[in-house]
Amino acid sequence: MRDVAVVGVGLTKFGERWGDSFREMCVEAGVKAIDDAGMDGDDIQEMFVGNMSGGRFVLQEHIGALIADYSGLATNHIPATRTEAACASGGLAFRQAVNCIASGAQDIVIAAGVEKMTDVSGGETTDALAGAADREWEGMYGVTFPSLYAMMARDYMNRYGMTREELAQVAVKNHYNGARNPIAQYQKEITIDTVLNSTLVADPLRLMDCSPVTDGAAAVILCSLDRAKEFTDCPVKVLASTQASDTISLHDRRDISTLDATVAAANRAFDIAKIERKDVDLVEVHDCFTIAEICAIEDMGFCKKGEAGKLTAEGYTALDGKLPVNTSGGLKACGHPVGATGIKQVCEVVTQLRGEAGKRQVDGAEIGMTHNVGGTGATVVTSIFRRV
Amino acid sequence: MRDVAVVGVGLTKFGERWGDSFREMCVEAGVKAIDDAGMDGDDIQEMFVGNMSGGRFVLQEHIGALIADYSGLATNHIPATRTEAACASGGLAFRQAVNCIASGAQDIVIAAGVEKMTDVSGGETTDALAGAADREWEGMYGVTFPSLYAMMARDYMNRYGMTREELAQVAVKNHYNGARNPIAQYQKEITIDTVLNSTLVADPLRLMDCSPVTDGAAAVILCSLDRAKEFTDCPVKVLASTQASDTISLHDRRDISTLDATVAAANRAFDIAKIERKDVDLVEVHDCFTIAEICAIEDMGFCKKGEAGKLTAEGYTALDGKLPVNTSGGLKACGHPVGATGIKQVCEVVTQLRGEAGKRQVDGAEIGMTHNVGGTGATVVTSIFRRV
Amino acid sequence: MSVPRFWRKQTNRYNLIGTKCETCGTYYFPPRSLCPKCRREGKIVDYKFKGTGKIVTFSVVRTASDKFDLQTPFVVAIIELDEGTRLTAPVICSDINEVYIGMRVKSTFRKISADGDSGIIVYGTKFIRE
Amino acid sequence: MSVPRFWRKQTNRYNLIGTKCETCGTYYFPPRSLCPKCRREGKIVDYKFKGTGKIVTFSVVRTASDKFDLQTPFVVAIIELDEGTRLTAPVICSDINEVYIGMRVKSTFRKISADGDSGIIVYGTKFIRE
Ligand SMILES: [Zn+2]
Ligand SMILES: [Zn+2]
Repeated sequence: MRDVAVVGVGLTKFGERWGDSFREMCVEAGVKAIDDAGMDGDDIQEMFVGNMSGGRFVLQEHIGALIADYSGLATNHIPATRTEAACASGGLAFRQAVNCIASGAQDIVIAAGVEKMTDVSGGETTDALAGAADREWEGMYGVTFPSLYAMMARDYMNRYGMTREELAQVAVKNHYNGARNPIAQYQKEITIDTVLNSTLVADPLRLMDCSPVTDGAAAVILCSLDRAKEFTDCPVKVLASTQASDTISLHDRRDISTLDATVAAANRAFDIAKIERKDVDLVEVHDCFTIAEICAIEDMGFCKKGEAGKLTAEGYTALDGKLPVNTSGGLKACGHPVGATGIKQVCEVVTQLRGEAGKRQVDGAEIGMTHNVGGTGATVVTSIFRRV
Repeated sequence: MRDVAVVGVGLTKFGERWGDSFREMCVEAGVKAIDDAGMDGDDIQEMFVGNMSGGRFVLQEHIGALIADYSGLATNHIPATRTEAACASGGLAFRQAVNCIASGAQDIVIAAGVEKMTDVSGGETTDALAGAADREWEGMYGVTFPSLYAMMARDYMNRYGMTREELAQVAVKNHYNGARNPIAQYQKEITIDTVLNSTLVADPLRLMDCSPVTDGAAAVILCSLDRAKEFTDCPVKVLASTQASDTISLHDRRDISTLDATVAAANRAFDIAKIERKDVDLVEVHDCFTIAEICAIEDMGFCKKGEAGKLTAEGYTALDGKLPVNTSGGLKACGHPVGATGIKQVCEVVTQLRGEAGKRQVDGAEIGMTHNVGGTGATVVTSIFRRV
Repeated sequence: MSVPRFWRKQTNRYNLIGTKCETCGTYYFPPRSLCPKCRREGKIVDYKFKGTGKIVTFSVVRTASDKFDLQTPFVVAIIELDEGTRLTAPVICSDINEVYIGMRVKSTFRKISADGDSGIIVYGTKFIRE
Repeated sequence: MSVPRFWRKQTNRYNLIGTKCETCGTYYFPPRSLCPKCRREGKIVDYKFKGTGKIVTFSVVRTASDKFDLQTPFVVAIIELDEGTRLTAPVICSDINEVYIGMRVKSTFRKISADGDSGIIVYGTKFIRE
């Protein structure tokens, strides 16, 4: 298996993009990534596109070919594959692209992610997202996505004694970071009171515990490490990209507030990357809800179970902390176009490792990691990156 | 890149499976494939599932994890990836599984495909399938999937002079084969008059030119060739598996009735496999409509453009002909559960190369090929197999 | 919700019928056609649950999809049945503040939702305080 | 159909406004933000098509999705506009048997469909005999 590097990244602005269509957003991100790599469209040999629910949100399937076509690559007849695992769809696209190059099958591959969520009503969006959990035995009963994570939060708080204020600090931190990210959906700092006074969505989770509904797209160009210098002075090496699954339903998990798929994927990633937890300089984790970030930090092995709330409150995961988490603003403040999120996380880590993150730059960052979750944890993708 | 072999195949009965759910069908096919390979579920290291529109047909996304879970593999936390390219979703799953082993990433992988189409109304099915074409600029105007292929048929007949009777013979042949396949949706022979007297769906195509709406699932077990003999006495080697894309809309193609993606994928497959067209003993092609089989035979290079109708009428592609096409009954008679079709084609070719195809066995078959199309040709996957 | 997708598992939903693996003695609800522990060695049979158990965790849904909008706020919970398996279901209570982790509950047959599109009323199992 | 997804391209649909790449002189309908031939070197500008052209191929839709069911049978065609680009559109005619390959057509502004779910009436371009 060959070494693989990221040589280009591209992001659209995240938010409610009323004027832009599904395909236009994805092409915009792709063109930016190709530009960033200083290459030409003809260099792209294969494409992977992560998308959760084009079928429900824009009534469109066959996403890979659509994007290849509108990117002007149809006459090149490149293979274009859509991957789907709910909110981890982007992570899957990234991992398949890495494997495609590592195997020697292709030299240069684009991995993109896209979701257009605001073309349908709020109720329709809620129902489409419930398709990430078990439609027959969870969604059937009116269980919403926030209420599943709320049940995780209640279980966690009951067992480990984390306070509501500690949990709220996740959102406060991520909004602080988002305020320093020009593509973020929300670029405004908030306080713990903002969170605690926001509307209850699914007790104990409030509106400001939840990531928003977002339109957006992201793309990265991957290349074999030996050719990376043709395109960039600062390639970022992919040390590992791993994926794990678990039961589709939250009620069938071994432990309600531990994501065993995160544990499995992260352990495997650290083994393959041959680095320690302490070597990691920053992490983008899947904070679809505040509780998800707490679980992620623990399940990835950065601290013991039950400790992440306290560490967050102490600033351990802040931009100037020991382990900055979600420097992009995370899903909470940067926004969460579900199929794009896994790729956006890679864009952020690469930008940080290149030292190009501006006001939110983590000084001297050398090793970064991403963590992308599908549903309530039935799919997890983790990847580790190093500046070379 | 390592050599890869198919060591197990599993199919459900195709048809209107009122009593069986999406997940049950896919698990049934997977278990049959694992049984056929004489292995245990714990041997499976990774899973790919082709599915076009779980979101529209059963309101369920996150298909990979769902199937891994209900297959009893959740506690193994194997990576489970859904691939989608409309009716070529199964072909994509197969190709990703091949590459996953060829790269050395895994030794044993399952590739499955599933579609549950009869849980929604006929109108809803028609609309969901229109998501395989361009929703905004084709489907928006009431253009149905049959009418797109009908426009191909009219263009073709106008240019090459193929008769309505020659076209009908595709359906007659495939029903003859389907009558010899115990899992086929329709196991009844028909005549040219049956086709010519059936209801017009989209002129010039009639009901008996169209593949039906079908529930069904298929699965294959892939393994590195060097370990194949652990599981079977008759492994089937994958000589090539290639994928190509084209414009999403039919109107943007270079030629209305030539699938350039078929041409590109097939040329590449023959190059990689290092065999000639004449070496192929049987082919499963994507006959979602009769005209599609005509184009496939030509675009894969088995004859010149404009000749396939005459060859079909002469029996060249019949079960006892020079090049048997769609021995399974094809999509027309065997049925077309869209996400499963690409995997079902592999099951049929493997069964033939093993000499286990019963009443529809092609004598002495050594090399077989599959051809799976998404939409009107925006995605094509071709694969070539040899008995070892 | 479409007709066949609903009616397919109606008996299971109405009567809390899941499955049991006779090989390893594990109970499953929702029903499974394959025992994840025993796989091909498993022997799956239908099993009607007693319908009693306790709340593992719960939430109050205040923003729902269109279909459930009129019912908000309502309590949903993960319930561990006395046979050992867990499921997700709504909990009916006069005061949503009376629900707590560990609370004993029992099943009851109720309307789940009236589907706006197809007009089908979906029935199934909810839970009440034991 | 949802409101934003429709209104986003309404000007294009109503007035047959596509795009032209000024670098290579190619016309596009549906509009493209990127010229497939020139990609980053392309210079895309809006272009209002004259609306005249000829039928490349056509079919008669007799079984449609629910939304178009009342309109069957209706003719759909791939039309090559005089600027050289091709598009898919319905063709209005008093007798569906009068349509033939090569027939000259011109665009006209018409109702496309009345959406059952959201109640939005979709307008756009259809073609009639020139
Ligand atoms: Zn068992
Ligand atoms: Zn140009």
